[in-house]
Amino acid sequence: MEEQAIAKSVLETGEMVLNMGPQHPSTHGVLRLKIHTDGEIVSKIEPVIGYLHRCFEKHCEYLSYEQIVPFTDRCDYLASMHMDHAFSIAVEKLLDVELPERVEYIRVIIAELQRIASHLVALGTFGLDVGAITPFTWAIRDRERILDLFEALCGARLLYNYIWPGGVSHDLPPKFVERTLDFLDYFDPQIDEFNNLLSTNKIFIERTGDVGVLPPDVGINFGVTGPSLRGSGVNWDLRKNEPYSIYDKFDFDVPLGEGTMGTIGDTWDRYYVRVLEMRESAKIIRQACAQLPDGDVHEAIPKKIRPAVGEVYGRYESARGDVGFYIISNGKNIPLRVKMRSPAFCNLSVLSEIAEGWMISDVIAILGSLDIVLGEIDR
Amino acid sequence: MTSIVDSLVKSFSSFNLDIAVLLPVITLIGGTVIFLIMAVNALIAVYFERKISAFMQDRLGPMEVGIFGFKGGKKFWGGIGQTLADAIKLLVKEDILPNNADKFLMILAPFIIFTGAFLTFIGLPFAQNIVISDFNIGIFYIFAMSSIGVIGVILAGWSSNNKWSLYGSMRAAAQIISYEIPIGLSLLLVVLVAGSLHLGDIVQWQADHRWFIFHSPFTFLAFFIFYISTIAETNRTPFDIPEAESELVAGWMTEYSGFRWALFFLSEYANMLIVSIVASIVFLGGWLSPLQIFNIFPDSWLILDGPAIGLFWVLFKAVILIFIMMWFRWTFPRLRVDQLMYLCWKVFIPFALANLFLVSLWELIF
Amino acid sequence: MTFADIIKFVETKAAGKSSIIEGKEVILVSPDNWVEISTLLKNESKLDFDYLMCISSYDKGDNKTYGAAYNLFSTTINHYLEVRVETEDGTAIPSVTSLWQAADWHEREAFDMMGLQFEGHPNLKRILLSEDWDGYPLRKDYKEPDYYRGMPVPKDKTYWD
Amino acid sequence: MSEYFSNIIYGVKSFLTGMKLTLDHFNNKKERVATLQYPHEKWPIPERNIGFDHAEYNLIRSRLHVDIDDCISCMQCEKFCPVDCIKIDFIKPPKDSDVDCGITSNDTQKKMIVSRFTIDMSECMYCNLCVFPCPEECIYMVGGPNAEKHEIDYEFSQYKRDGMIFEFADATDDMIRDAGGDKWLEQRDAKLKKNSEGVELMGIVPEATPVQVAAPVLETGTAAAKPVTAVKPLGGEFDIKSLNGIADKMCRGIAKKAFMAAKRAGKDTTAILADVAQALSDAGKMTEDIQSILDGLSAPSPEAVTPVVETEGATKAESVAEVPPTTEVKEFDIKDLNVIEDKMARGTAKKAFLAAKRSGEDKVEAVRKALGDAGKLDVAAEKLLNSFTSAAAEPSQPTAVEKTAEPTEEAAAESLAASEPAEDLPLFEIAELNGIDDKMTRGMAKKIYMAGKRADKSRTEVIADLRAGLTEAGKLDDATAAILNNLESGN
Repeated sequence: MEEQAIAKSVLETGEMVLNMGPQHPSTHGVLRLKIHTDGEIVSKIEPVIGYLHRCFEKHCEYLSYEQIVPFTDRCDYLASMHMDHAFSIAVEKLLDVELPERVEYIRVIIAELQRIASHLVALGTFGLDVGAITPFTWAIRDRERILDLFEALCGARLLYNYIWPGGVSHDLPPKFVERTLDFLDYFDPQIDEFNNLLSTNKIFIERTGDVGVLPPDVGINFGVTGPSLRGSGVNWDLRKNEPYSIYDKFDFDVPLGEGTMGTIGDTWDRYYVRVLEMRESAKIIRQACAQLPDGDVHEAIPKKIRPAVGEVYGRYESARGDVGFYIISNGKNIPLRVKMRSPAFCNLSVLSEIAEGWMISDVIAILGSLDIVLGEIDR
Repeated sequence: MTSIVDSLVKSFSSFNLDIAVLLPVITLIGGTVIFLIMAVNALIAVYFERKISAFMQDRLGPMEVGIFGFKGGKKFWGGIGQTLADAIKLLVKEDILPNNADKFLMILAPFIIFTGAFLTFIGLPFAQNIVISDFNIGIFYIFAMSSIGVIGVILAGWSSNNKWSLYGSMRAAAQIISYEIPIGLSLLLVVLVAGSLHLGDIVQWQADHRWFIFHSPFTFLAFFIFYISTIAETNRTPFDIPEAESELVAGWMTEYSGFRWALFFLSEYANMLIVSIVASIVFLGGWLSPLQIFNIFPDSWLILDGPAIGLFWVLFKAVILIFIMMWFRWTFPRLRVDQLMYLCWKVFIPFALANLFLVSLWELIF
Repeated sequence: MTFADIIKFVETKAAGKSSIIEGKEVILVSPDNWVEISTLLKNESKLDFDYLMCISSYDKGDNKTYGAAYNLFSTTINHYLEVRVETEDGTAIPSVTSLWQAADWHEREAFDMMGLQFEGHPNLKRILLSEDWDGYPLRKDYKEPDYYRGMPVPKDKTYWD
Repeated sequence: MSEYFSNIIYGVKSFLTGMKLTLDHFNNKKERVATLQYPHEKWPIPERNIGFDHAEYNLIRSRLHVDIDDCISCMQCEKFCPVDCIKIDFIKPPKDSDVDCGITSNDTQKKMIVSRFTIDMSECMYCNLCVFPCPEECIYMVGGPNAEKHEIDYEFSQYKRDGMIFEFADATDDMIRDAGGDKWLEQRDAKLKKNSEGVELMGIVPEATPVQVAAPVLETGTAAAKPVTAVKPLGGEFDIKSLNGIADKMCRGIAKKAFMAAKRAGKDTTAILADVAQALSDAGKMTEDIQSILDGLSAPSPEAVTPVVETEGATKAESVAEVPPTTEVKEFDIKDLNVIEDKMARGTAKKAFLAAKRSGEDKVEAVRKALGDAGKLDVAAEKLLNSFTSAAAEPSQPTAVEKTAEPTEEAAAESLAASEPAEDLPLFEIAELNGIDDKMTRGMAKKIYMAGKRADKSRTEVIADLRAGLTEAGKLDDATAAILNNLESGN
């Protein structure tokens, strides 16, 4: 008996708690995952966030509406235009401004370019997460071209402060449309190349197919949005379902996960939806460029932003999902409260649900497929 | 076949030196030669690895650092001094040992790994007669010595007192031990046909008959099993799960820095060279010229089979194999642990076993 | 369904449990009734609010009343509703984690930033700030601490101003 | 079983596709490589001439710059800055005073003196929000259409964090005092003193800090000629790199050669420039562009010239009096002629301008004459020239007064410092000697300094030692002498 007890105490196997992050190559920022592991198998994941908390919402209570825009840039730094746009839409709703046509078209072009740029980073870093390094540099190479366009547009390459409540800060530079179309022509074959290198690679499919399946109902219940939810086959895109701006004027599809390489809603589907979305974005940009009207982009910019007392919840389909700005105004030029519903925040909360039971390598892949940006989660 | 040690002993014999003096001298010379080979190999291989990866990724790679002001090519192949500068940087870097690490083992581990690679070179022929010491069981010796490294890997992972290191070392142990089986089986097949463990004899057999890779469909398959398994054995992508940098930070090397880390690095690239040379000797005809395959040249051309030409052919074949390794690395994603094991136990080992059986049949029939 | 329809429906199912805030398309629910109303909103097939978009905490400014605004959406019926639950400081709001998992982190954030208590939340602790942080930063009467763990909190750029 | 094999076949196929792709990239590196080798090649700055409400609006997000002459201290930029990195103080002269605050380039009469205009670029978030509200368009980010004025700053780095704080106000203490800003000066000095003593640093209020008055403290506290941290000289130091602006390779080579020769001969900036100009015209390569570059180099030179001036000691007053011409150059620059639309006319005008400049005539008249002779003097050009004559006439009066007033004051202070050798000044820091360029000299100076320090010598004694020791070794060049002079005056 005693021997048995000793043997048990010696041979007992417990779970190991592994701290992944905040400094770790593939946590996409300063995310910390407390992982309980049994060998390679992960039994429990506790995401710990807040390492990048910069008091965005508190700042907003001290800044005027115009001044908040550069701060929204810094929330989702990979899709700054989307944040600007989302905030501007919310404020415009509060102010009840009618925008000139040209502004709306410019915004759509820019937002879709930004979506391509953001997805390129997402796909590239996802490749890095599963060990393929070359696709990352290819993706970054193409993203640089978009950033060049943005630099010509507003002088900045990452944090633009371009879309303002009521308009945009500058009109399009000369030849911008031509350069954009040139880029799209260049970009289409690059997607095929990317697919050949990564998406259809057998090892990649083995790593991602059937891994980390997110069932649609779980996704909705957790508030997962954007490509991560569409990967599960839920046809849910604000651009189609609740068209804001002028998205109802364009003809495009919402790519959904189909379970080509496994089950619907697996990591590969979440990844591939982004690839397909880049094509759809290109489609939208081509249409918008063709229809771009003339006009003054500064016409509707209010001299002073002083909304009436009230509140608004503005929604926007960003590269990561459903961004919401809940703004309470008390009639001053400074908002009483700004709450940002960040898509990556909700997307991350589902991680422990879908990644438990998989291996450490899979957790990395699943995390990569959710495409989080810590700046937005921690705000 | 004579070895370098043999010829050294012969040349020193005229001095009538005592064996107690002669032995250290010869050992020192041999050791220095091996160390130089390893160091130069790492310097060159790292440079080309960086350049190849850069070009495959539409980058330029190192372009700035030169040697004595000479930077290399202006457009693409610049920065030839980069790896040398990196090596110097590594040597003068602060050596950090974590507080709670098992210091003795942690210091010991890199040397064990290095020793494993180092010892392998003793039995590795670079060409006819260019071998430090000519074993008649050469293939067995190389196979045995190259497995020593895994002890160091496990020690390094355990002594670092870091969970990532532990994961890395455990993965490495599982992987290296598993992949030794298909490697062994593929080599066994060659030994079976050639009837000798001596690498010189194996090459001689290929000279007499034909290269092993073309000997039969089964040896052809065996070459690929051998080659892919050796990639796994040297922990390179797509089998680099022990140091998977996106998962395990740097695996068992996480806590190492400076010179100790440089030793790991050196051994990694030395291992690449070793397996490529072994593959080229065992399957690709070693120092035999590829031109012989076609048998279209007059016999007088075969004079070109001297040691220098032999060295050229061995290195040529090895370099191609190394390039393919690098090519793999910058093309593929990484496998998962269980998939790696699946590949080994459910694909390679059955194929290798079947190969062994079928090649015996082949030998019986033909 | 439009807002009026939703109100009508809610009134037939749970009369007097909720009220409309004047001039806005928002329902105000007291914490006592929130469990019933939320279950109704989620489970009733005619409403089917399966998607909780956001929980925004807010401060009414009288150092006493705090509220949470729930933005609900139905992905099946495509309608939208904002519900507010207001509470005095110290009174808990029933948690809706069991209905919408998304509420988990949003409620934690509301607790972290505004100090709202959620009754029945499985893991109500700070999410963005560190565990030992004092006070709730988004309250209007919040004062920045002078010291955090013995370190002075920099307030002014002395070299500058 | 068939799935097993089809998997393997699919795998091998996909591997080969991927490998073909990467090999393709490897082989076609000539077309594919996207790297830009940064310090050697620089990213082209996109063309842009679109804007908010006028044609030449700047879009580059780079270092902020303020044309302080145009600033009317309306505080709009400070108000719009989300991170409070702009700080403006101004002093409104009393109604009955006759202080003229100047006129902006938009012909707005300024009503205040900007006593402080500080931008902390380490805090700036490059949102561009301060640029839009400015009514005088005087704050902008450098580069873009302003590239002529300020080259775009790629690296944009400083050695110290303080170096990122840029002071743009150029009002002297006297001007502030004239405008009734005594109280502001007092407050500023008190603040500076407090900061340099480290009081209230990071919010800590120490109970009793041992007040270690370091040399730089006194320096800024008492004898501050310029407020707060030094403005980065915008033209930059004049060195050989300044000549890189010359586009033609040949010309650049000639210029650089001349520069090096002149430098080796130990000439000062103006002499070097003259040499370079001479060499270029000898070679027949002197074009307008180069002339304007050289002019640009000499224009912001007051800062660069002053140390040289100071070494000459007695001749100081005269040489300072010579400075005003440079201000006139600023008033009517060759670049102003770019407004002239007709190419031919512009060329003629520029030629005349340069000729007049070289001979020291009145440029406006010369240009007018040249244009009139060529029959190209249209209404626009006439207007332009007139604006310059009037502009030169009007503000020149007060500035001349100031300029004459200034040197006397400064000279008085100088002589005061000289007559009362700064006994109370503590020994300066060894780091002060780092300004010496030549390594050998610096080493020698430091050695002497340490010897003096060990012997407990006073500041003046150490400086005297330095001067003697360096002269003996023949290493006392102009720059070093200037540094020593500076040290002596406690500056």
